Amino acid sequence: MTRLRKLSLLQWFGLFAAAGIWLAQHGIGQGMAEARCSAAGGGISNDAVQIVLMIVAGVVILAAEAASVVVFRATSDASYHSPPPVGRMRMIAIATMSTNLIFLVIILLDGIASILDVACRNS
Amino acid sequence: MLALVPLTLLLASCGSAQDTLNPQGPQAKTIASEFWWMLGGCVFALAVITGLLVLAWVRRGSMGPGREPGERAGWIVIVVFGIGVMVVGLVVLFFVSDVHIMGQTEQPAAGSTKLTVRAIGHQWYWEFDYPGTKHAVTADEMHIPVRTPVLIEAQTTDVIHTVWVPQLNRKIDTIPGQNNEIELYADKVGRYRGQCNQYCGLQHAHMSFYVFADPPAKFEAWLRKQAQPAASPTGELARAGRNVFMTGACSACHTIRGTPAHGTVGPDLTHLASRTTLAGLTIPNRKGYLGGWILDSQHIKPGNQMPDINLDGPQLQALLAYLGGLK
Amino acid sequence: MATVELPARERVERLEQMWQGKPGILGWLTTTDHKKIGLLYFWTTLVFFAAGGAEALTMRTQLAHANNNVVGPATYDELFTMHGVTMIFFFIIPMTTGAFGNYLIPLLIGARDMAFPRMNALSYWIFLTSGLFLYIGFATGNGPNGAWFGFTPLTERAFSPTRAEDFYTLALIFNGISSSLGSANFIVTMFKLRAPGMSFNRMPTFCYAFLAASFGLLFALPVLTADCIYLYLDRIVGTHFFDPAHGGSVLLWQHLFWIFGHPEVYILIVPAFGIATSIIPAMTQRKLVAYPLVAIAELLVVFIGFGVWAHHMYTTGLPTIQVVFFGAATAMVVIPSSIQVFSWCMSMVTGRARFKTPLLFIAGFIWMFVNGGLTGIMFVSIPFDQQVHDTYFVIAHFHYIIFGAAVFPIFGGMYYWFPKVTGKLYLERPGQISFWLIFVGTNLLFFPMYIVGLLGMPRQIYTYPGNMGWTAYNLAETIGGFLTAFGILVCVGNLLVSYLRGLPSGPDPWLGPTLEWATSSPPPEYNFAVIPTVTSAYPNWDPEDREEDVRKLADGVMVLEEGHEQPVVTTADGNFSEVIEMPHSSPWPPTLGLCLGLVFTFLVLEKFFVAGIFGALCLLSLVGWHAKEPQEA
Amino acid sequence: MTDYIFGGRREGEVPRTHEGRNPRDVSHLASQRLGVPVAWWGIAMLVASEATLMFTFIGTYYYLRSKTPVWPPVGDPEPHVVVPLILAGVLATTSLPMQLASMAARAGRLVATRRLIVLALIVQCGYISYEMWDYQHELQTTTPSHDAYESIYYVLLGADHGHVWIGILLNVWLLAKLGRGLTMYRLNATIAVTWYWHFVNLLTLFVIGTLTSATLL
Repeated sequence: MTRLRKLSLLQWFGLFAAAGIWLAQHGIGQGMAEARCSAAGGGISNDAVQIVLMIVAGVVILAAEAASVVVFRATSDASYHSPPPVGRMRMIAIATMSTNLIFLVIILLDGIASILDVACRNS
Repeated sequence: MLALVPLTLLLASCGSAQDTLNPQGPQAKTIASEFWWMLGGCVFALAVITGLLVLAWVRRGSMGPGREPGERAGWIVIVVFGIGVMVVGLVVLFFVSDVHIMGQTEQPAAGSTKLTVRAIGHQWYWEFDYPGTKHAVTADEMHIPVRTPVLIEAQTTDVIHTVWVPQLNRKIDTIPGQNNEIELYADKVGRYRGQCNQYCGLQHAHMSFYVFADPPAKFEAWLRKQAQPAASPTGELARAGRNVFMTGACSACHTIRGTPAHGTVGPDLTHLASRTTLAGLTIPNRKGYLGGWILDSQHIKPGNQMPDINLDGPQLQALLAYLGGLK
Repeated sequence: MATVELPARERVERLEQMWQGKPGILGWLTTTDHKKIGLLYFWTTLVFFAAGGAEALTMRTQLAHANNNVVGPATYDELFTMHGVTMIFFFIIPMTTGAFGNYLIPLLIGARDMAFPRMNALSYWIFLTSGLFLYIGFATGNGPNGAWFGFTPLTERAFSPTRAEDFYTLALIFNGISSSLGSANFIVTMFKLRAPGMSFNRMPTFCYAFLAASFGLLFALPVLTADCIYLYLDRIVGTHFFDPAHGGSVLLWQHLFWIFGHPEVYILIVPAFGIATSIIPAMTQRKLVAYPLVAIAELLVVFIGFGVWAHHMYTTGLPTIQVVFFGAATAMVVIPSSIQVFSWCMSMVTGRARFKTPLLFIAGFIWMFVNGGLTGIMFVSIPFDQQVHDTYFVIAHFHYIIFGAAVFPIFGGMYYWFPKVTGKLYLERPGQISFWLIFVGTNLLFFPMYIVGLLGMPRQIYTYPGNMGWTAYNLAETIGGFLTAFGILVCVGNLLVSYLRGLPSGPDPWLGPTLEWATSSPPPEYNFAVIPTVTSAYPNWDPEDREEDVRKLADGVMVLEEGHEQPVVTTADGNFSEVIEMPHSSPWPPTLGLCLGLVFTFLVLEKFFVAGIFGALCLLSLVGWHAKEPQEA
Repeated sequence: MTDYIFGGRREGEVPRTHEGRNPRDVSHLASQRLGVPVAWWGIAMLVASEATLMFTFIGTYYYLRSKTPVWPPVGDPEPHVVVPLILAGVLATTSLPMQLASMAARAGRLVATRRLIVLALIVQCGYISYEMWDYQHELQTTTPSHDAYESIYYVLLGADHGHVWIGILLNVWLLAKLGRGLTMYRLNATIAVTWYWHFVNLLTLFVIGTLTSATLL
């Protein structure tokens, strides 16, 4: 694969990985929380599930962030106005560098708050 | 427009009987104080944006060279304020309210409350049971001891309603097949107004209720009285009234403990006379209003499930005498 | 075979003759031209806006003072449900995606039409039929009365025995088809039919906003359709999806509705962000600050919006460890909006802002959106939301956002693109007056709702007692309501008068940055004589590209006049892939729209066999639709 | 005349749809274009929308299951396991002839395309006829209005059958069109219908897997 092709794949990974893993952590996390506290109940403790989910999601998001930074540095001679594919890669890299941090904050808030609050007390 | 914000909201604090900014319970106080903090932050943020818009208007003619003057400054403002400051502020707000304050307003820990009251929503009135007693039941007026944590079990017999006493605590829905719980704790003796807050049909607007916080002794006396079956009617007229009640349509829908009437569509009338209001706090509990309600309830609460009872004069007087005796 | 050397003038005439639609009413019925469909959407949504507005004013009159009896409880319940459903499903979504999106997106990306022109017409006809379907229900006394979110068990057969809720579920499914088709069309158009060379970093932010809205619609509407199918089956067939006694779950409806509901409300405002990001560069003659951040912020608002739904359900007693997920997502969904707000403000500060009517509406939009958005941030606090949930505080919040952040840019967009659509200049003074009337009116209408909400006034109540201290605020709101209505009338009147007596505007009165200002006003049927060269996200500000277009026309390059031809590119980088043939005006869309309307009519009348027959008719018309292939036409 | 380059190519080098009159032309044009055709994105949008609808049904199934301790509730028949799983596997194999058909169409081999689609259609019709018989037979014993389990069981299974029916009708229409030769339009249609069948086959595995999970898991 050419260098540009590899950079392009890294850039798409930077864009979609963080978003995907947050959606997974959100769906599984809140689903397990509701299932655990419902009639069927039982199963492993909520804290364990949330910690594992948070760590896995955190690792994937940091990897996505790293991918975006690599693409950003690799396209440093161009600007986001430049013609494609370099311009497009630089633009999406710049954008995802900041927004992946938002996903990181969300999964941290999810995990920590879900552990701190008392399990199975209704809000 | 900006000065309007704090001014009118100050006015608000001396407002209605359901004023969330005039709290009388610990939970409502915490939420109200959090609101004032959040309002401060919002007014500041609104001021920043309004400042930027005014600055744009002031500079409206002048612009640097090229198509992207001041791009660097723009990026800095966006990243520092738009992302940085906002993330920090929101994380702080999140932990303060969804972990710290949440511990106070969520479902009370098992055993942390002294009394349990079951608030059961019907289509369009509230039934309050006291499970601890030999079944004291009343409607639209709940009594609780002051300065004691009371557990409210929110249930429903039909659609979703919401138990909400704004001055004491946040609201909780009544979900069919689910038993939701919140705590009510009144700091001071008094009468607190609440209202159903989830759209539940035609008379959703008239489904209010009172919570009376009484001194413990007064509350115990009230509760003992409510637990007893209905007093038997004294006097000829009252006995005739009971006949009208038992033979007429009333007993099909209402319950009076200690009598054959066991209907469950309408509220329990065992101690009707001890209540201060009727029909979801729309009318006071006086003979004239009670008579008007019995003859033409659709006028006061159109669409409610009580049909118009057609009684002639003497029958009505007898019935009112009997109901008046149900202290 | 090399194209025959023809002088430019003859090429343009062949294009005109090729793309000419049928004349008169038949032309409007069988049109597939995105501009004509945009105008059809525009006029139909204005009618629904008037209907929604009338419902709102009737409610405001009823609430003007305590114990009023302008309308009884039954009528009031139908009014507020119809107001909600009409405004969201039949005004804002079709106005932004249908009217603005249809008219502008092909122009902005340098294309001749949408990717699926006949499907574009079909989504209009289904939208119109579903609107009539709902309003026939309303007119015959079967108007939905279970609130726009229609919580069960109130909307179950036991508590809503009439056909009202059948009209509700079927109208939402029916309208969902139109919005889904529309959003699929937008996505494919913006991905594949951009002018060659227009890669993702050269796409206008208007397109990013509409991509976000379309992806939101595409993934949210099926969840609503599933929910409405469950309710329809519960009511008609007697299934037990929401009946706890038979293993169903009442909260299932709320979960599914709000999984659709919250992305939906972001879908309402994201196209308005797109309109704002088109007006601001033109009015400040400056490229938008931080284009990459704004572009991804518009996509992110809707994406995170899929994870916040249960902040509508904080009072239903879900476990705390589950509810905090939604608190966290609600907190972070604010960041993309704050990125955009600061970007707009900095663009206006550092640019040469000309406060004409469009920019006035956008400045009003920013202020109202920040006002509404900040109270939205207050809902990050779960206990505070549990205190003011379903009160007028929440109504004030979302009306500031919907009216402030969706309707203001719609009015701003009407004024901004008025010269392009009609070829005439609007009257500036009445325009500014209409802005100030609407701005003051909406603030007088919605600000007291914050206060009366904190005073404990629940929503959806048809009347209230006199001794609650709410009367003064409700009276002020009613006055504000009528003032806003007057302001809207002034705005629409001004546009009508300008249409009749406005001065000719020429192709580019605002010196706008995007490609729609590179065509004549109103643009011809084929949009561009030559497929434009694009080397930046602001093509109209690149004079050398526009001169190249003139040379291309003279040399007969990229005129593509041998049929309804349209270039196709690869998705991310806009590499020139092929030239395809587009289908042209066809009678099938209205036919299929009518057949579907009849299917739903007989479904609501519970005549399933007849509905099945019309279903078969729909399939037949689909076969007829694909009988003749575009290159054979 | 200056040498105009758009998106990396000249106007002359780019394939034009109306030049594809016969299979040989079509395969030449198909090899010239970059990326996926517009029809691919069109069917991708339909698949995204339908997949969201079907996974909402599947999500509802698991949600209702998480709410009830005993699943399937007492008194409800256990779902068939072996036969549906085998049949879902058989249906999934039809993705192979469909994929080969679209490759053959892209290479201009019209006769091979038609034969492969017919083969796939036969298996698909076999699958749906058994399933419809089974569905109708099950409706004799219990009805959707018995309880929530039966409600979601019939809705989920019925929706899956609906999508298989749509796939079959698409195949029949495709054969009718291909009967009159190959054009770019019909090549794109074949690609699109192939992707639709990949979705339906995968969906059927998920649906049958969900319904049989009541006894397996």
